[in-house]
Amino acid sequence: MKMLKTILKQFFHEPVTTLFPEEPPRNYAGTRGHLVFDPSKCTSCTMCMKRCPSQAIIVDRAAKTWIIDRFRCVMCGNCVDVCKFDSLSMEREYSKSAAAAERGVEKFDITYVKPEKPKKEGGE
Amino acid sequence: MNMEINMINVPDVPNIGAKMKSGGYRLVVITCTPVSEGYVVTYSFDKDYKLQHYRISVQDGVKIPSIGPSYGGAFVYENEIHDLYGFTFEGMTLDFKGTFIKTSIPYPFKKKEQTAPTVTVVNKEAKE
Amino acid sequence: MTSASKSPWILHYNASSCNGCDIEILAALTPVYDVERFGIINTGNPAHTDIFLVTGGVNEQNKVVLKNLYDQIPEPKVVVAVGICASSGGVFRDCYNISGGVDTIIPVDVYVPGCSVRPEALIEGIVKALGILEQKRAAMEERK
Amino acid sequence: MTGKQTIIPFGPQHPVLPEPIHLDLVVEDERVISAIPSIGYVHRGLESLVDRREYQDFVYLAERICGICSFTHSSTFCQGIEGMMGIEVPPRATYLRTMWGEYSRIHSHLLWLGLFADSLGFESLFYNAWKIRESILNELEATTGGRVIQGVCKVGGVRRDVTPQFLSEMDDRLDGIEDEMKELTNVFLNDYTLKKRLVGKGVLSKEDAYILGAAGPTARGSGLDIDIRSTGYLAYGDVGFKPVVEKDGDGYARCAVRCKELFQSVEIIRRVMTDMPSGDVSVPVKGNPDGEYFSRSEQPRGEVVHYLKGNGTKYLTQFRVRTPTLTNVPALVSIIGGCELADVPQIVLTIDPCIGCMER
Repeated sequence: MKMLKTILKQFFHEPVTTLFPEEPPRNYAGTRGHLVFDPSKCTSCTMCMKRCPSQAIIVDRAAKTWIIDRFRCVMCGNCVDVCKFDSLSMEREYSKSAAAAERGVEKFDITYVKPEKPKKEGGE
Repeated sequence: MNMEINMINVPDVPNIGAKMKSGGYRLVVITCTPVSEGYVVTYSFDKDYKLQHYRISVQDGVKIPSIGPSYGGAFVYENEIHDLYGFTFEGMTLDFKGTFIKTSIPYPFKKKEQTAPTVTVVNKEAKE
Repeated sequence: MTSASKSPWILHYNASSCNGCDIEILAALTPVYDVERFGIINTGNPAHTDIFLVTGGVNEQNKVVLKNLYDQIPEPKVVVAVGICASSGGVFRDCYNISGGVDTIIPVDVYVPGCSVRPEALIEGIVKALGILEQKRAAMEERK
Repeated sequence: MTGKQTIIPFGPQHPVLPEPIHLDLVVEDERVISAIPSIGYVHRGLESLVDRREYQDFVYLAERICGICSFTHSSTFCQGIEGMMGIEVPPRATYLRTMWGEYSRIHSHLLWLGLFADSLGFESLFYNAWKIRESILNELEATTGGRVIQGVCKVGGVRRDVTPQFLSEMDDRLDGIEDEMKELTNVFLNDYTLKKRLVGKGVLSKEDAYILGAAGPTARGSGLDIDIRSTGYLAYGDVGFKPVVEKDGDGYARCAVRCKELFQSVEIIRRVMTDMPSGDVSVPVKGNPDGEYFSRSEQPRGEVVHYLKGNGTKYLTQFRVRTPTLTNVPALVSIIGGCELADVPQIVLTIDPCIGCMER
């Protein structure tokens, strides 16, 4: 009797397996997938660089660049918490894999322009 | 959380082990901590979820008697402290002779001359 | 397409990872992700292996084991570094016992980021590895 | 008996173990006389990083001690810092931590049940256990944002809140999960083959468990009533908690403890959800930790102790973790002696070794 139930369930139940490559990957609104950087808001205060547990972020204040190594980032979201300027956010999609030749760091040029009245930013 | 720590002398360690065992205590952990002068080794016992700590103060090269005769499970902590801090325990129930945890540098937690850096150093090679 | 890339066999080795990536590799084998529908089989024997999955940033005691396993895998072979520890050492990069990434010991073909790696990302990485496996096989045929 | 002894290496790469551990088995005919463990294949030296990362950021490293018990490690670490600094965590945060802690316990126990079934060659049961585990992981991901490494604890509380709507829907999903788990554990506890492989195998007596310092389900399977949750840390004091204890001390008893704890955890989650207080989920943290602290909590595998020592700077001076698997190793060595060679793999598994935890 129990077996019949199990067998019948198979016919009316959706398959458990996700058809991943055809279907989009599953995630939720709160999933920490990868880090997104908004170059127009970054004041290069370097807080994200200092507080990153795996030191995946490098902010160069002189060259005005913001660099992330996706192969070091642990997606903890600590940088998002410490960023006071809303320049960082977490997106749902995971970072893509890379072949040996494609592996590298992602580099952004900071386009933030200081407002008219210059004031001191955080950091040293 | 009981943080009261009883200081004892190094030769008393096996006696304390025997006393604790007869008192129905359970060995929770043995911790080694570097302090300003040498190291301290803390033995923590538990009875009815109350911790009882005994602490010995040791210098480099001191041989510490094992509490293995009372607590058979102590050998994992003692071997670990041997491999990470370089202390020798006498009379361990199972002596790995320094092969319990193999590390790339010998005794990695042994006190270094200078204090740890206080600023996070970012790897230079990634900067290019 | 050859039989090896239609049904690649994988070997998984934990080179001092925290377990997170290992259980995700296993999760990819179980019903919800089920990589066996692509013919991917987890084997325990390096001599049967086409794709070598390594997790964790290799430590002192593992270096030899990893090198041994790599040497035992027949050509053509593809090494996939699973997770950020295997890719670069990750959070443990500064630890005294970590050499910092699988590529410091053996050549790596595909890097899969993630901490811990998501099963979908892993599947995608394996698919990428299949393309490389196919290229390597073609290169081997030519050399003959 | 021929009296001739042979040493058989077991591991580090072994089909039943997802993680490397090595045992030298001294064998006489088919009987194992003794076993000498050697570990260190997963030793990373994470504790040495504590003086290079700020204590608030170290939470993310602490949870990467192990990918299975990640949540408990982060909450124990936070608990230690909070205890040292005298931070009062908001009640909602402690309830949420309890909830996630129990979710991770269910996920860990299901993982173990699956691996254990796999070690016996019972593949369909393995798949079934992991199928149920995926729904637990989905709950965890929906609430915390991470599947196995949740990254949701922080010093002073938790980083995310759950909506009341989500909690009410969770109740229905828990019913479904509980039904599936009932079917699953029924097989584990009553199946003839599994009983044959478990009953009377790897017996750890109560005295041995106590002297060898066993913890968690290994100790509770031997009749020792040790469960740190009884101390009532987090919200366990409010939900009313009684440890699951079995007397026999064999593999079956340890398996039964874990099966029963699955339902106990579901019960705790339900209680936590209904009693969830409202309010903030975190308090701002100012200042630096000074002093020392032993922080204890109950992991899926047993009692974990984090020893923390601060000196009033942003960097702790000493961090040491004693994980349950480390104290279960002497117990493992003792129960392997005298068993048959064919039983070694599943006896090793019955203590639920988590090597990543053990070696940090």
